Amino acid sequence: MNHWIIAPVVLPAVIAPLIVLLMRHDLVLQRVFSLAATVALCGVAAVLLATAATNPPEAYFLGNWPAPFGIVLVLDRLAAMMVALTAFLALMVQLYAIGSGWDRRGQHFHALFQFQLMGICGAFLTGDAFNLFVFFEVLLIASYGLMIHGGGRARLRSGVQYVAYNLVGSTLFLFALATIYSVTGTLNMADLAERVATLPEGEAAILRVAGVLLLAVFAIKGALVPFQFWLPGTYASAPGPVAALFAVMTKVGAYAVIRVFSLIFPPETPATGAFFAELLLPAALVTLALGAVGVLGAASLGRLVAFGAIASMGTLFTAISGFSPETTAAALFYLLHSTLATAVLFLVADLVLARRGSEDLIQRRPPIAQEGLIASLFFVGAIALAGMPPLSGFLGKLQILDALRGPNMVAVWGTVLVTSLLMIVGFARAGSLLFWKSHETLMEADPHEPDVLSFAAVGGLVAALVALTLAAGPVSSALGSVASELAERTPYIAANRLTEQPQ
Amino acid sequence: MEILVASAVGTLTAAGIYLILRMRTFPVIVGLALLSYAVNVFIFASGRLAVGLPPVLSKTAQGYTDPLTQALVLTAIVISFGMTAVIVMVALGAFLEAGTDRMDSDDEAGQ
Amino acid sequence: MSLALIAALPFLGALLPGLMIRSGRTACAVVTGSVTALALLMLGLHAPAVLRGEIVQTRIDWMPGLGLNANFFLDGLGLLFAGLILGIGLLIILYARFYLSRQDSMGQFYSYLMLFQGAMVGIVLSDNILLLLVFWELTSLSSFLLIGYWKHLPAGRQGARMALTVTGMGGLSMIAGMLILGQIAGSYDLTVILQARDAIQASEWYLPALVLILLGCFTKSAQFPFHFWLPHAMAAPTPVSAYLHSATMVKAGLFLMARMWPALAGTPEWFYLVATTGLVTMVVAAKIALFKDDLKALLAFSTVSHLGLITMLLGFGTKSAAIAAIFHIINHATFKAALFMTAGIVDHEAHTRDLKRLGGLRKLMPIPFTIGTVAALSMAGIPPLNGFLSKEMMLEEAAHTVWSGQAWLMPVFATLGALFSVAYSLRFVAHTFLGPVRDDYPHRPHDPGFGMWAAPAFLAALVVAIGLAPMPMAAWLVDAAAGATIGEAVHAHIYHWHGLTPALWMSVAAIGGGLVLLGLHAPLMRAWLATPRPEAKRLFDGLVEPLAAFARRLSSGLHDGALSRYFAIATFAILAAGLYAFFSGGHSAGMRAPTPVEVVPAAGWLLLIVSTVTLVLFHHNRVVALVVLGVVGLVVSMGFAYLSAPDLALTQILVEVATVMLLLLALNFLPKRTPMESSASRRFRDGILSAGAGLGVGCLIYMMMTRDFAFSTIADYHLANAKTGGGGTNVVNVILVDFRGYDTFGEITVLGIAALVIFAVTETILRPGPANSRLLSWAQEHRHAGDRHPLMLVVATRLMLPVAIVVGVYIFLRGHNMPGGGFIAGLVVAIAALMQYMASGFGWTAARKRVEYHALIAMGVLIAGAAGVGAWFAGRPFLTSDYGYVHLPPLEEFELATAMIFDTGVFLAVLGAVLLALASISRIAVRAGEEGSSTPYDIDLPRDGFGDR
Amino acid sequence: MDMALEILISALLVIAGTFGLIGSFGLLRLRDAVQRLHAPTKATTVGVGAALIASVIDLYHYQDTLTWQELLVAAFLFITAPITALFLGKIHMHQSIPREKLPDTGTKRDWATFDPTFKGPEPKLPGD
Amino acid sequence: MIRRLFPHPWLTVTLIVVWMLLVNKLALGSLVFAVLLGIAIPLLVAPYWPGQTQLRSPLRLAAYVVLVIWDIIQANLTVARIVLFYPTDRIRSAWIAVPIELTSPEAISMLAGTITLTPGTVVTDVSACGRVLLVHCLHAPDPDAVREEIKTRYEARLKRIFA
Amino acid sequence: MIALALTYALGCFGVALLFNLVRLLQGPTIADRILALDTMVINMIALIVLYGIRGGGTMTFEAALLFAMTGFVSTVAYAKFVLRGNIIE
Ligand code: NA
Ligand code: NA
Repeated sequence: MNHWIIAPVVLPAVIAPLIVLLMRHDLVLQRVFSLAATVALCGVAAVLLATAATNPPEAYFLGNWPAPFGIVLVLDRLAAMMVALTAFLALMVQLYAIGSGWDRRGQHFHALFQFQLMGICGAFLTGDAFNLFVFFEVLLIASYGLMIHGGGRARLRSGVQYVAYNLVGSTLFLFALATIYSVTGTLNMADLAERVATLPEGEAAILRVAGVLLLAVFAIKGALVPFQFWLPGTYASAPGPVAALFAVMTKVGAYAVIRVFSLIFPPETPATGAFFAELLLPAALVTLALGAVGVLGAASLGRLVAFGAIASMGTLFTAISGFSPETTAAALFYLLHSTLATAVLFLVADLVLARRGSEDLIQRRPPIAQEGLIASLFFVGAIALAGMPPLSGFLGKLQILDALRGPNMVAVWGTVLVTSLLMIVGFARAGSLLFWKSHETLMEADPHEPDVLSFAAVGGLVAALVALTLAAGPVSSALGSVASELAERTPYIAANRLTEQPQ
Repeated sequence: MEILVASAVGTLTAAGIYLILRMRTFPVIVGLALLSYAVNVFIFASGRLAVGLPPVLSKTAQGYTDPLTQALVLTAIVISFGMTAVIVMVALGAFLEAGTDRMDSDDEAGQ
Repeated sequence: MSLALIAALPFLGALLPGLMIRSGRTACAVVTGSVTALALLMLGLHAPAVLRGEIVQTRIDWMPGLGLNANFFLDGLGLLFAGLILGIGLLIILYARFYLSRQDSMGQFYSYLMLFQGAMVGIVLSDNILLLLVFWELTSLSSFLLIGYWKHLPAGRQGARMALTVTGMGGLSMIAGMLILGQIAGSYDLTVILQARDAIQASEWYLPALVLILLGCFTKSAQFPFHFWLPHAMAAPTPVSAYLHSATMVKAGLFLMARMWPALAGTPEWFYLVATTGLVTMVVAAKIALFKDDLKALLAFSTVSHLGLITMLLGFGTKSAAIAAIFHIINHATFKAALFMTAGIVDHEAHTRDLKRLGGLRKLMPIPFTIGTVAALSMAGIPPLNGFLSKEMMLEEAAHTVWSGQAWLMPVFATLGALFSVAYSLRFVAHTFLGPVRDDYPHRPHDPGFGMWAAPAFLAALVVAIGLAPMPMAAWLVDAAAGATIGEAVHAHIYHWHGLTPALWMSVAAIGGGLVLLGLHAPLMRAWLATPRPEAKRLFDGLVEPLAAFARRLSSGLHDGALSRYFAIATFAILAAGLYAFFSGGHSAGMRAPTPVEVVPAAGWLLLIVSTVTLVLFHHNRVVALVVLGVVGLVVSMGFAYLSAPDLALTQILVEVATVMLLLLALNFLPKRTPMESSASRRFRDGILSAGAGLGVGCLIYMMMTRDFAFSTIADYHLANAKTGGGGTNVVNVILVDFRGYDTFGEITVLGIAALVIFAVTETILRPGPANSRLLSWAQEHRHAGDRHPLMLVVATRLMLPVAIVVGVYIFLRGHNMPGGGFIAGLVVAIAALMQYMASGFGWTAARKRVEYHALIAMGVLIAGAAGVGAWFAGRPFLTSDYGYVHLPPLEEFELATAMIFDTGVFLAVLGAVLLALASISRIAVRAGEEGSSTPYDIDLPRDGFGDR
Repeated sequence: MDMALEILISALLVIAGTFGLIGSFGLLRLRDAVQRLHAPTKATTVGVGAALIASVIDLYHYQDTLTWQELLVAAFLFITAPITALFLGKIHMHQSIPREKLPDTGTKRDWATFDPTFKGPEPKLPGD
Repeated sequence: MIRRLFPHPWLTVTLIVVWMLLVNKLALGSLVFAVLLGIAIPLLVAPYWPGQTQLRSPLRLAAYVVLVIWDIIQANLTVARIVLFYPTDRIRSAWIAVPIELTSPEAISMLAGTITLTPGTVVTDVSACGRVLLVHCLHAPDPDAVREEIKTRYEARLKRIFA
Repeated sequence: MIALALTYALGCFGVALLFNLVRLLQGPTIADRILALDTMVINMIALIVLYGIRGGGTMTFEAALLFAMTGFVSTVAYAKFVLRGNIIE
C-alpha cells in the first residue's frame, strides 16, 4: 500500500498540533516549521503527481477495512493535480504571509494554515462522500480562523456572514448525504457510482433531490449563482494572503462538482440523465455575468478582485457543465489558471492596501512605494484574470469556447466574450485609477520597506502563470488524460476493489 | 412514529430557517442550532427508525438498528458544536468591535 | 524557427530598455533600435525568397490539442507589413529618443513600444488564427499602455480606456468569428483556412463569422461607426500616434481583411459590409478632419478616412482593387508617419498643436515645413507624389463599381472623400506653415536637431521617390503583397498617366473642390461649430459611465451584506430546484411497515413541536429563547434514547449543555432582546419560505423512512464485523474509532481548530481597539445579585468534580463495548470542569489549572494521529487497529485495543477544545472589569477549617 | 417471593408515577414562584428515587443482575437538587420579592444575595 | 507524606465505591483499578479542594442519612397533600431566618441540603457571614417550630458528625 | 401487574412533561421557566429509568446519570446568568 497517498493529510495534521504544542510563543520557529512542512507538502505532491501520471488510480484503505465499508482515499490524476496546485499556492501564500508580516497580526496563523491545508488535501483525496463532508468542515473551520485573522470590525462582521452562510451549507451537505445514504445504503463514492447506475426506477426522484442538494452545497463553496453572495464581502475583508489561499477554496467546490457529478451522476445515468448539467449551465453563465458586472462596478480593489474570482468561477462552471472529456480538460486548465491569477491579484491588492491604507478606487491618493512594480504585477494579474492574451487565461477561455460547441454555443460564447469585455473595461478602469494619477498631487511615496519575500511570492505565482502559458501544450494534454480518466470511471471504481457483503 | 419524526424534522427545519432569516446574529445562531438538530434527526432517520434495538451487540438482542447513521450523526453533532462555538465567538467579536449585532452589514458594500 | 525569432525579438527587446536606461537615454535607444534593426535584418534575409513567390514557414507546437500553435509564415503580404512595422518602428525609436523629455521614463516607453511591435509582427506573421488572436489582443493591451503613457493627463487615461474598450470588444468578437471559421475549415491554420474558400462561403455560419471578424477589423482600423476612439488616442505622445495610429496598429484591421481576403472576400455580403463601411468612413472622417484644429486630431481623422479608403478597396473584392489597396497602404504609411512626426516637431517646438495658434512657421522651421508639405501634398493626392498614384487607382476602381444597382453612388462619394482630403491636407500646410510669422506662439519655434527630423525626412524622401518612380521603388513590393492577398501572382502597373479616364476627372474635381473648401474654411468652420453633432467622448462616456454606474448599483445592490436576503434567495433556489428535481424523476411509494406510535413519545413530540414554535414566536427575548432551546435539545436527546441510539442521546445532551453555556457566556455581552425589525410582509415571506423548506424536508424524510433500502447497506458489514474485526460490541463506537476512525480524526481536528479560532478571536478583541475600549468601559445592564460563588455549589462541586472524572474514565473505558467512548467521556470531564469554573469562578479556577488547554488539544490530535501512524510500522494503512486480551494474574483478563489510544486522543482533544473555547470567552469578562476571586466561595465563614483564604 | 417482589416493584412504580405527576402538578398549580419551588424539587426527587429503586429490584429479579449504578443517579439528584433550589430561590429574592418581606439575618451582614458586592444602576429585569 | 498522597481520604473511599458501583462487579482487577483512581483523582483535583474536612464519625453520618431519607418520605406525603388538596389561598408560606453554629462549609452545605430535600422547606440563601440560613416554608403556620426542628433534628446531629 | 404499573408511571411522567411545558410557556418569571426546564429533565430521567425497566436493559443508567448531570449544570448556568450575567466569573 502506498502510504504517500495519505501524507498530504497527515503531514499538516501532525505539524499543526506540534506548532500549537511546542512553538505557540515563538513565531520564528512557527515560520520555519510551517514553511518546511509546506515545502515537504510540495515534495509529496510531486511524488503523487508522478505516481498518478504513470499508474491507474490507487486506493488507500484506511484502517485496512475493505471498501465500501471503511473509508478510502483514492489517488487519481485529478486528486494529485489538485493537491499539487494547493501545495504550490500554499507555499507562495505562506512566503507572502511571512514577508508581509501578516502572520504576526493574530494568533495561530501557521497552525490554522496547516490545518487548512490538511482540510483541502483531505477533500481532494477522499473517496468517501461523508468523509468529504468531514474534510470540508476541517477546511472550512480553518478558513474561518484565517479569514478573521487579525480581527477588526470589517473582518469580524464579514466573518459572521461567512461562517453563517457556510454553516447553512454544511447543514445542507448533511441533508444531501443522508438522502443519498437512505437511497443507496452506502457512502463510498465508487460504490455510490455503481449503485446509482443500477438504482430502481422508483428511487430516482429522491436521488435527484439528493443530487440537487449536493450541487447546492458545492455551489456554495464554488460561489455559483445564486449562492455567490458570501464571496465578495468575505474575500474583500480577508487578509490578503488568506484571500489568495482562498483562491483554491472555491476550486474545492468546483473539484467536488467534477468528482461527484462525473463519477456518481454522469449524464448517462438513467436515474438522473443530463439533469444536473442543465441546472449548472445557466447558473454558471449568470455567475460569470454577475462577476463581470461586479468587476466593472467595484468600488474597491478587494471587491474588484473578489468579483473577478466570481467571474472566473462562472467560467469554470460553464466549462464543467459540459461533462465531456474535452470540456473537463478545458475546465481543469482554466481551474489551474484562475487559481493562480486570482491569487496574484489578491496579493497585489494587499500590497496596495499595505502601502496606501485603502483600496478605495474612487478617491485619488498619493503614490505608493514600489508603485511601478506593483502596477506591473497588477497589470499581469488583471490580464490573466480577464482572460486576455498572452497569458494562460486567454488560452483557457479559447479552450473552453472551443470545447463547448453545441446547442448552447451562442449563449456560452456570447456570455464568455461579453463578460470578458466587461472585465477588461473594469480592470482597465481600476488600474488607471489606482496607478495613473495626476503629477500635480505627487508627493513623496510613503517609505515602505520593499519586502523581498512578498514580491518573490507574487513573482512566483506570476512565473507559474507564465510557465502554464508556455507549457500549455503539455499541460493541456496531461489534463486531457486527467479528463479521460475521469470520464472512463472504471479505473477509479476498480481501484476501490469493492467487496460484496459477506452474507 | 415516522410521521412524528418527519413532522418534527420539518418543524425544526422551518423554525431554524425562519430564525436564520432574521437580522441579528443571535437569532441566526439559534436558528442554526435548530437547523443542526433538524439535520441530526434527519440523518439519524435516514437509517430508518427502530425502537428497542440498540446497536450494541448482545446475545439477547432481537435485532439491531443502523449503527452507521448513528456514527454519522455523532460526527455531525461534534462538528456542528465546534462550528457553533466559532460563530458565537465571531459574532461576539463583531458586536464588540462594531457596537451592533446586526447580521446584515450594509456598510461593507463599498462606499 | 527564424520567423518565430523575428516575432520574439521585439518581446525580448522589451526587457532591455528597462535595464539599459541606467546607461543613459541614447544607449537605451540604441539598444532598442538594434533589436528592431536585427529583426528587420532577419526579415530582409527572407525577402528574396518571398519575393520569388516562396512562402517561409516555421511551426512550433504550443497547444496542439486545441489547434493553437506557434506557426508562422511569411509571404508577400506579411513581408510588406512586417517591413512597415519594423522599419517605421526603427524610425520611431530614433524619433522618440529626441522627442521625449527628461521627465519621461524612456525605458518604460521603449518597453511598451517593443511589446507593441512584437504583437504587431506576430499578427502579420501568424499562420494560425488563434495565435493571431493572441497577438491581436496584445496590440490592444500594449496600445493601452502607450496611450496612457503620460499618466498625468486625464485625457490619456480616458483615451487609453476608450481605445481598449473598443478594440477589445472587436477583438473578442473576432475570437468568436475565428473559432467559427476554424470550425468550418477544420483547422485553425491560416494556410488551411485560406484554401477552404468554398467550404467557408457555403457554410451557414459564414455570415456570423464574417460579421464577427469584420467587427474586429473595423474597430481596430477605426472604421465608422467605431472611428471615435482614434482621435482620443491622440493623447499619447506623438511617436505613439505616429506609430500606432497611423502606420501600424490601425492597419492591423486592414491587414486582416487582406489576409482573409481569399477565404472571405468575393461575396455580396463581403462587398456590402466592407465596401460600404469603407466608403462611409472615408467621407465622414475626411469631413471631420477638415474641421479639426488640433494638428494630431486632424491627422487622426485623416487616417481614419484613408483607412476607410483602403477598406473600401478591399471590399470591392476585385484583384485590381486589392492591388490599389496594397499600394495605398504603403503610401499612406510613408506620408502619414512623416506628417505625424512633423506635427510632433511642431508641437515640440511651438508647444502647441492648435492650428488657430499656429501659422507662419515656414520661415522659422523650414525643414519641417518642407517635409510636411511634401507629405501633405501626397496625402492630398497631388501628382506626382505617391499619394496621387494610389488615389487615382482608387478612384478608378470606384468609378466602375455599382452599389446596389446605383452606378453613381460610389464614384460620387469617392470623389467627395478625395475632395475633403485635398482640403484638409492643404489646410494642414497652410494653417501651420504659411501666412505671417506670429509673435504669440507659446514657445518660439525653430528647426529641431537632426535626430528629430531625420526620420520624417527619410519618409518624405520615400514619398517623392515612390511618386516619381513607382515601378522600381514599389511595384515589386505591391506585386508580392497583393499576390499574397489575392492568392495568385499579380503584376501591378503603376503609372501617372492613364489617359482621360473618369478617375482623372474625379481627381481634378477633388483638387478643385478641395481648394474651394479651403478658401471657404472660415465660414464653413463657423457653420460647423454651430451645428450640433454627436461628440464621441460624450457618447462613449454616456454609454460607459452609466454602464459602470449601473454595474456598481447592481453588484453592490445585490451584494450589500444583507445576509437574510442571501439566505432567502438560497432557500428559495434550493426549494425550487429540489421540487423540480423530485417531480422530474420517477418515484414509488415506500412499503416499509410503520413503527407504532406510543403515548409518551407522542407527548415528547408535542413538547418538541410546541417548544419549537414557541421559540420562534418569542425569540425576541433571548434568555427565554435559550431556555426553550434547552427543551428542544432535551427532547431530541430523549428521542435518540428512545429510538435505540444511546450514544447519540448522551452526546447530544452533553453538547447541548456546552452550547447553552457558550451562548450564555456570549449573551452576557450581547443585547438581551432582539428588536422587532422586520416588516409584516418580510415576516410573511420568511414564514412562507421556511414553511416550504420545512414541509419539503419533512416530506423527504418521511418518504425515506417509509421505504426499504434498495440495496443492502454497508452498516450490515459493520454489525457483522464490529466484534470480530474491531474488538468491540458497541458498533457505533467501533465505527467511530475504527471503521470510520478517519472521520473522527477529522472531527476532533475540527473541534481543536474551533477552539484555536476562538482563542485567536479573543486575542484580537483584547488588543487595543474599539472592542477593547468597549469592554473597558463596560457597564452591566442590570444590578447583579451578590454571592458570585455560593457556598453550597462550591462544596457540591468538590465532590462532583472527582466523581465526574471517575464517571468519565468509566464511560471512556466501556465505550468500545457499551455506549460511551472518548468523545462522551471528554465532554463529561469538560462539563465537570466547567462546573468547577462556575462554582469558584474563572480567576480562582484558572489559577489552579494544571495543564494548558492548548496542549491538551494538540496532544489529543497528535495521539490520535500517532495511533494512525503507528499502523505504518506494522506495515498497515493509517489507523489500522488491533486488539488483544491481556491476562495479568491475579487480575482477570481484560481487553486492550489500539483503538483506545485513538480514543484517548479524542478524549483529550475534546476536553481541551471545550475548555479552551469557554475559557477564552471568559477572559473577555475579565477584561470587562470583572475581578477574579481569591477565595473558593464568597461567604465569610467565622472560622474556616483551612488556611487557603 | 416473586409475587411480593412484583407487588413491590409495581408499588414503587405507582409511587414514582404519582409523585412525579404531583410534583409537576404543583409546579402548575401553586400560587407564586417560591411556592412552586417546593413542588418539583421535592416530589420528583422521590419520584425518580422510587423509579430507580424499582429498576434495581426489577433488574435483580428479572435480569439476574444486581446493579447499584442507579444509586449513583439518585445520589447525584440528591446532591444537586438543593443547589438548584438555592439558585432559583435567589432569583426570586433578587427579582420578585421586596427586600422588606424577607426577614433580617440578625447579624451585621445581609443575606449573601443582597450583599453589596456590586454597585450599579437599578435593575431592568431580564427574562420576561 | 500520607496527607500529601491522600489529601482527602474520604474522597478516596468514595471514589473507590463509586467505581465499584459503576463497573458493578466485585473483581480484583476492578478493585485495583478503583484504588488507582481513588489515589490519582484526588491528587488531580486537590487544588480545587483546599484544606481538609474532618469527618468525626462516619457511622453517625450513615444514621443521619437514614433519618433524612425517612423524613423525606414523610414530608413528601405532607407536601403532596398540600399541593393536591389545599386551596392555594390557604397555604401559609413563611420566610424564616435560621441562625446556625456550624462552621465548616461541608457541614453548612449538608444542613442546607437536608432542609431543602425535606419537602416543605427550601434554603434560598445564606447570610454573607455564613451564620444564618434563609429558609422558605411552603406551609408553616408556626415558623418558630420549624426553626427549632431544624436546629435540634439536623444541626445538632451534624455538629457531632463534623469536627 | 408490573407492566400495568409501568404504563401508569410512564403515563404520569408523560403528562407531567406536558404540565412542565405549560409552566415553561406561562412563566411568568424566568425562574419559573428555568424551574420548568429543570423539572422536565428530572421527569425525563424518570422516563429513561422506566423505559430501562421495560426494555430490560442496563443501557439506560448512564443516560440517566448524564441527563442528571447536564440538567443540573445547565440549570445552574441559566440561573447564574440571570443572577450575575456572567456564568463563569
Ligand atoms: Na466522535
Ligand atoms: Na429540592
